[in-house]
Amino acid sequence: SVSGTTTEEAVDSDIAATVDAALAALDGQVLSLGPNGETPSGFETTEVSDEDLAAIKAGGFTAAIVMHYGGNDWATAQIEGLKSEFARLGIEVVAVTDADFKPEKQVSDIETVMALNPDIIVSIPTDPVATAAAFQKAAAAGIKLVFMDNVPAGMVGGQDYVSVVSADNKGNGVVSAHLLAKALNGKGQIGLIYHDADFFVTKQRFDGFKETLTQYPDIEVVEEKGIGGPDFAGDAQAAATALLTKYPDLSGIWGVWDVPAEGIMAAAREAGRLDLKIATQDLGTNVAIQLAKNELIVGLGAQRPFDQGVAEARLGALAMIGKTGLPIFVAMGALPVSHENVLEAWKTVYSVDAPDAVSSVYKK
Amino acid sequence: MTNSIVAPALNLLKRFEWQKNIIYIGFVAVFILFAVTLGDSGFTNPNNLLNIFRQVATISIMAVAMTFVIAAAEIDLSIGSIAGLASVVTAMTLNTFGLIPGILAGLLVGVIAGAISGGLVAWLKVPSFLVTLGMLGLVVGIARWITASAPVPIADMTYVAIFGGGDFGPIPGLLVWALVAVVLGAVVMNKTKFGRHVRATGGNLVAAGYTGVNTAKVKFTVLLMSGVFAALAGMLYAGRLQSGRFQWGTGDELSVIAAVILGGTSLFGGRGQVIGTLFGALFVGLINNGLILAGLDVSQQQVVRGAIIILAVALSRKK
Amino acid sequence: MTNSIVAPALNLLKRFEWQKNIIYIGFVAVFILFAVTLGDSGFTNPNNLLNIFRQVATISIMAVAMTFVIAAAEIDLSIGSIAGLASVVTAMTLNTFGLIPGILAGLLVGVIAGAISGGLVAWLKVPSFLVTLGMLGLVVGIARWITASAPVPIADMTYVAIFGGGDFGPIPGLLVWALVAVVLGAVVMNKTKFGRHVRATGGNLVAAGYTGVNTAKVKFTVLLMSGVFAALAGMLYAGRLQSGRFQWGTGDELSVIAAVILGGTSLFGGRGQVIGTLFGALFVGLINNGLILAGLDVSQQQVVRGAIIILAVALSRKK
Amino acid sequence: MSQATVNAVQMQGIEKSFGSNPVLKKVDFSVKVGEVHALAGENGAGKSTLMKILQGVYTKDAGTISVAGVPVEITDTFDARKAGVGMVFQEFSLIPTLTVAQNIYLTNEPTKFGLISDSKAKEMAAELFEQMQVVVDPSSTVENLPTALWQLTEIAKALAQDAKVLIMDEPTASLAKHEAEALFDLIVRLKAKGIAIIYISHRMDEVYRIADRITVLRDGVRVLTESLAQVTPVQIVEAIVGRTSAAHLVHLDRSSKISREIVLEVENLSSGTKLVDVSFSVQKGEILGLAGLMGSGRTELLNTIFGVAKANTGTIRINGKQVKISSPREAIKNRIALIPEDRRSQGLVLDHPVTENLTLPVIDSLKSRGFLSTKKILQKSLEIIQQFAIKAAQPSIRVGALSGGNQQKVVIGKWLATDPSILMMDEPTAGVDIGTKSEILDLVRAIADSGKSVILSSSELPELLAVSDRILVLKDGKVLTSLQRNEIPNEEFLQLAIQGAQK
Ligand SMILES: Nc1ncnc2c1ncn2[C@@H]1O[C@H](COP(=O)(O)OP(=O)(O)OP(=O)(O)O)[C@@H](O)[C@H]1O
Ligand SMILES: Nc1ncnc2c1ncn2[C@@H]1O[C@H](COP(=O)(O)OP(=O)(O)OP(=O)(O)O)[C@@H](O)[C@H]1O
Ligand SMILES: [Mg+2]
Ligand SMILES: [Mg+2]
Repeated sequence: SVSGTTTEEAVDSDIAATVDAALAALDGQVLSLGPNGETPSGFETTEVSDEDLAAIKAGGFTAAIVMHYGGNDWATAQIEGLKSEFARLGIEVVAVTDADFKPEKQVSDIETVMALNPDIIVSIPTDPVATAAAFQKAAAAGIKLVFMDNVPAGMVGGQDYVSVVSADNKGNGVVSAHLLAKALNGKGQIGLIYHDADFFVTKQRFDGFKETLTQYPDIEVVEEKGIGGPDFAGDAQAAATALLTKYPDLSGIWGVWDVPAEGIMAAAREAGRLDLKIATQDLGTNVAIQLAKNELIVGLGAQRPFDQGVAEARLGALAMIGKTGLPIFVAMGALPVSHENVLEAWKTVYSVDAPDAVSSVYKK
Repeated sequence: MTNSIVAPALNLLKRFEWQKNIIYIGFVAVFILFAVTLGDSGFTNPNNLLNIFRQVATISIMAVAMTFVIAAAEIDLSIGSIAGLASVVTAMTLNTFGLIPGILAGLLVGVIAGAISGGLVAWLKVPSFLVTLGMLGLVVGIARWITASAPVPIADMTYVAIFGGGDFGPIPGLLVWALVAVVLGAVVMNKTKFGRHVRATGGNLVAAGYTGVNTAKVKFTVLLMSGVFAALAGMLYAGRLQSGRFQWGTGDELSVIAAVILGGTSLFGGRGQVIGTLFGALFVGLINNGLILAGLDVSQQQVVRGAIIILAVALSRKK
Repeated sequence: MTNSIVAPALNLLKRFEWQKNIIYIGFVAVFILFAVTLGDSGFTNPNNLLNIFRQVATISIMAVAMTFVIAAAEIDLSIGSIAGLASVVTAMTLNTFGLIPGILAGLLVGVIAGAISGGLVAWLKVPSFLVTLGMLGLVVGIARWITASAPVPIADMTYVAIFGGGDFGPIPGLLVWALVAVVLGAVVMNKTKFGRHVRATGGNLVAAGYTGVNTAKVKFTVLLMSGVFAALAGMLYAGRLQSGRFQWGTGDELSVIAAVILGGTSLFGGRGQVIGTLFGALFVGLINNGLILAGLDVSQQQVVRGAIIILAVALSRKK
Repeated sequence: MSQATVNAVQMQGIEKSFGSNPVLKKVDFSVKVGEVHALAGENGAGKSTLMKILQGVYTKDAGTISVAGVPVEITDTFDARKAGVGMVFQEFSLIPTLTVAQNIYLTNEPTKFGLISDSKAKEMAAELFEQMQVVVDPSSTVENLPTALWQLTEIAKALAQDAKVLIMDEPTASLAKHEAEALFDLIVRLKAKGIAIIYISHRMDEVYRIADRITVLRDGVRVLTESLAQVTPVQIVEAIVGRTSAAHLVHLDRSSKISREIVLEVENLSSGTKLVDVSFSVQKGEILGLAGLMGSGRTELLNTIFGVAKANTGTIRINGKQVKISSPREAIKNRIALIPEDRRSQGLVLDHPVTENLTLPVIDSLKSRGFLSTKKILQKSLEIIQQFAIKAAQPSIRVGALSGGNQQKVVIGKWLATDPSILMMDEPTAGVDIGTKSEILDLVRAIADSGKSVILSSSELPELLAVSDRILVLKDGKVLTSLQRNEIPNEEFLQLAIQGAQK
């Protein structure tokens, strides 16, 4: 099998400098606009003052969390952020649901949790059109709605719902493109593995990535392969294997989030291509380990799901005590993560130290 | 005087077949359990109870047809995909040609897919498992292809009102659709020649053939019926979700088959209990609803739901 | 002289049962088709052929055990979940207690889940469809619960090398595992008393009982076996993906059952063709691989795959 | 043409092969209106196949059929029904999951307001059974009924069709005398109504009792058609087996072969309400016959000893040692074998090859180097096939494709191969042809002669009287009496004993 890792190779200083400059310019920036073109506000705009905190605690409010899917690090961190902040605010979380990506299930879930009469529902719509009627009903019942990433079609911020708190998905795509370009030294053949579904979040990443790639004319995209799931790791593995078979000179693959990236990693290992450079989005445990080892994964754009959850909880609570003028679109800038900063990045993303599995394998 | 009432009642109780009717007992038991423990959480709220019906309506409709398919000792794995394709075809046709063409186009999806599977199973005598598995992929692939995986919004509010989005008076439209399907299914299964022949075909194919039952036609018809009911379910999804999308219905086949089997229909054919099927679907819907109201985590919900199903099934066979 | 060779060969050809062996013919036909049309895309590249094996290895392993389950006229829907739980339990135990405890813990998952399902099916005589459906939810729920839905990385490279991540000489480890499972399965099915008893149990439960076959034990054993093989598959997923995760194996039950039925085993029991099962899995793997290499969209892949399966099945019954 | 000379059915030059196996060779066959025409022949001679062609189950390869003088093309059972042909099938055309009444009126369901009415079907079925003078509950589910009741239901189903031509394929194979008599009365009445009846049977006495003419098939060729008034039983048997043979069921005294040693001792055995306090014993070398009416508990007794049915109380001793048998496995370990009553549901895996069915109980002994040996399995199968003259195209053919009698032989062969020391047989010769029947009975004697014990339950009294050394009469699950063979002067005596008229 082929050996060799990314570190030893000389990085063309020009490209590296370009990338670093681009990333520096991105810092603190949010590239995505709100669902209705709103300009984003930052995390700091969601602070809760002491007197507000007292008022919230006095209210004895309840909240329900209606997820589109609950089975990944991102969702877990969101729920963690929500639960910990709600607890701090003295708000009881009465239900958590998982629609398993099925809008009809999510509609049922909304109907079901409404029987609990929660004051706040925090949710991410599985499908903006399909779930709109159900969310409208909840809004009409006087429930304060706070959304993650995406809002139901036809609903107006500040009116039908309190606010939407989003990651900068487009920015994440942009970041991963820059980091891959840096690792590839600005040239080479790459393949893309995207989510073949009309899904807002993953589409934005794909767009961001591809737009940014035009800045690196020597990088050639040889083929784009869609994956449909539900076995995203397996599908990505099959797709990556096909890419590596068809294009023996392939130097990099972009995967749309960390689970597909794990499939790509497995394919690379099986093909004996430990020199393959993989870029992705989302700081999952397994990709973090590879970053720490400086192997296969060269960089990714991370969201901050924990903070997102905190912000959502705060916005919901503030709306309950009648605060007005709350930001209707809050976004957290994309966080570029590479080998160098993976441990700090973990802390930023999850508000805890990186687990042993990651920190213990960190290759200085 | 009293005796004349008590004796038949006791008799009825004695003749009640516990094992076959476990689903009703299970349903009542779980209902009481939830009513007692979750009373505060709004479980017994009439609106919540209607929700349960609403949530299982589409599954129930597909499960009625599946009861016939399984009673005939066949299976249909393609229903979820047919629902998805029917939803997008209805939505697309509706937007271009109007209400009636939209409805017809949706149903036609079910007719075509069901007829192809049914024809292959009935006359080429190939296993329905494989044919409908192939159909599952084929149909969902088409649905993705023609929509580029995107949703097709439905603006026609008449359609939405009729197909699952509206209420008929105080009763949710979905509930009406489901009850019509169940009543129709129960009558056809128990009170018509066709229903009888379906069970005969599944009970013993050779003997049914010897007796002059057109077993090929029976198999064709049940699969056709399953396709049409699946298309209807897809159209109800489209109405409820105000859009057509290839995913509507994905994975429903397992829930549908589970409802049928829980309801007392044997996977080996020859038996078919349509009312049982409805309760099978309601049973699962009830558990889902109650566990969410109980505030359990998603993983805990899965564990408890699995355990309840296993327990119910195990108890059904205890002496 | 020549006649003595030609005649038996012709005889063999005549006696070849086309219908039962369609899977081999289908496999060869599709293989040739792809080899001709996709030669440039590296389809016939030895490495790619190994890839196909690698991709279907875990499915094949589960399918070997499923062949026994289905031959005994039962079904196991919980295999995907068991694989997921085994992957996380192995990973967690491995990280804390080391290699051997990790391996044992993973297998234990399969033993426990399989024994519970098997026990209920064998001695309480409840339908395996429902028991294993409940088990499906229960097991995956536990896997999510203990991991908080997060992946559990595996750092132990010995484990990874043995379980699917490494090669044995030029041969991928996964391939070795799969072949061992298939050969073992084929021998047990055709050359041992147990295999014979499994098929008798599925062929006619009552008659098998009258003949002294311990049908309850047979049913228990096949479900136990299915649990253990599923756990092994989960451990191979864990090795291959260097982590345990509740999702590994999700939805595999359908692919596994499809491989078994494509391979010529009847869903109604009594028959069991282990080698056919392998080719059933390879057939689907081959199609997937070819269609991806051909550069088709997901939707197009689904359509073509569905059509090929329907076509193959339909042709299998043509006179 | 007068009524009496019109052929209700005329089949000419009928040919049929299954694969490369020719089963019917240019067979001519006709039945007159109001005639009972017996069809006889060895197992596998082609009787059922010929009749299934008439019933539209199989399509003929060549030949013509006319019904009531009109040529008809019968391609499915529907055509046959339209032509007025109905059939009592040998392997039963019943749906186990439906009730008796639902089965009887399947495809012919009585309706009320356009919907089928099960209560009406139930009433009609009850009437039908009354005519047949038998007691069957029309609302019980068929799968829960004993074989004899399946057969009665099957007959009722054919009668319900109001057919002009009624085919009965061994309708009495598992019926006892009483039910058979009722059927014969019915046949006489049907005949008087001008219905033509084709009656397949291996029982010579029945044939003489009710039939006007007989046709014999041998190996798919018609070898005899004659009025019964003009043919002797010896001639018929000769036509059937193709040689002169004295296939008489005569009793041979075996008292010298019976040792005093008691092999099986059953004491106070009860099982549910079907078996009450049964005690008896069997000696080494003895053949014990079990007699009784339908439902008297013979099957229940054998099943309880074999561990299929659960015993509530009682003890079983084998060679003086008390044993606990709660499953067939334990029975087999104690070297007991049971040839069960219903070959199709209890005896065979119909979809499996003959070889696999024959060797299932002895599979352990057919290994080489730890694995099953295909060669040994085939050898053993061929041995049994030869011993019982089982007619199978190849040993690998699925057992479901064999003729009814040959299926029964497979069940007998498979159990005798286990070399049991206590052999229990429940209606073992149901559907077996005359030649084979006497061979089987000879074999039973030989088995007993070699120091084994045999318990044989049969509704065919001549057969029972021919082999038994002693007969245990059961009624309502209790032992009514135990008679030494030499205490029974004739069949009538035994018949009365069974009905409980004699103490
Ligand atoms: N479906 C079938 N496929 C192949 N062979 C068959 C089939 N049905 C009957 N046979 C063969 O045809 C021959 C005649 O069978 P048939 O059932 O007509 O005999 P039969 O005279 O009724 O015998 P029995 O007295 O045992 O009932 C047998 O050798 C049998 O194996
Ligand atoms: N006419 C009937 N209607 C309903 N059930 C009956 C009838 N006759 C018998 N049975 C049931 O079938 C059982 C038959 O018992 P069993 O088979 O042990 O009797 P048997 O003497 O062997 O008679 P058979 O000739 O039916 O084999 C009875 O216990 C009874 O429950
Ligand atoms: Mg016959
Ligand atoms: Mg009996």
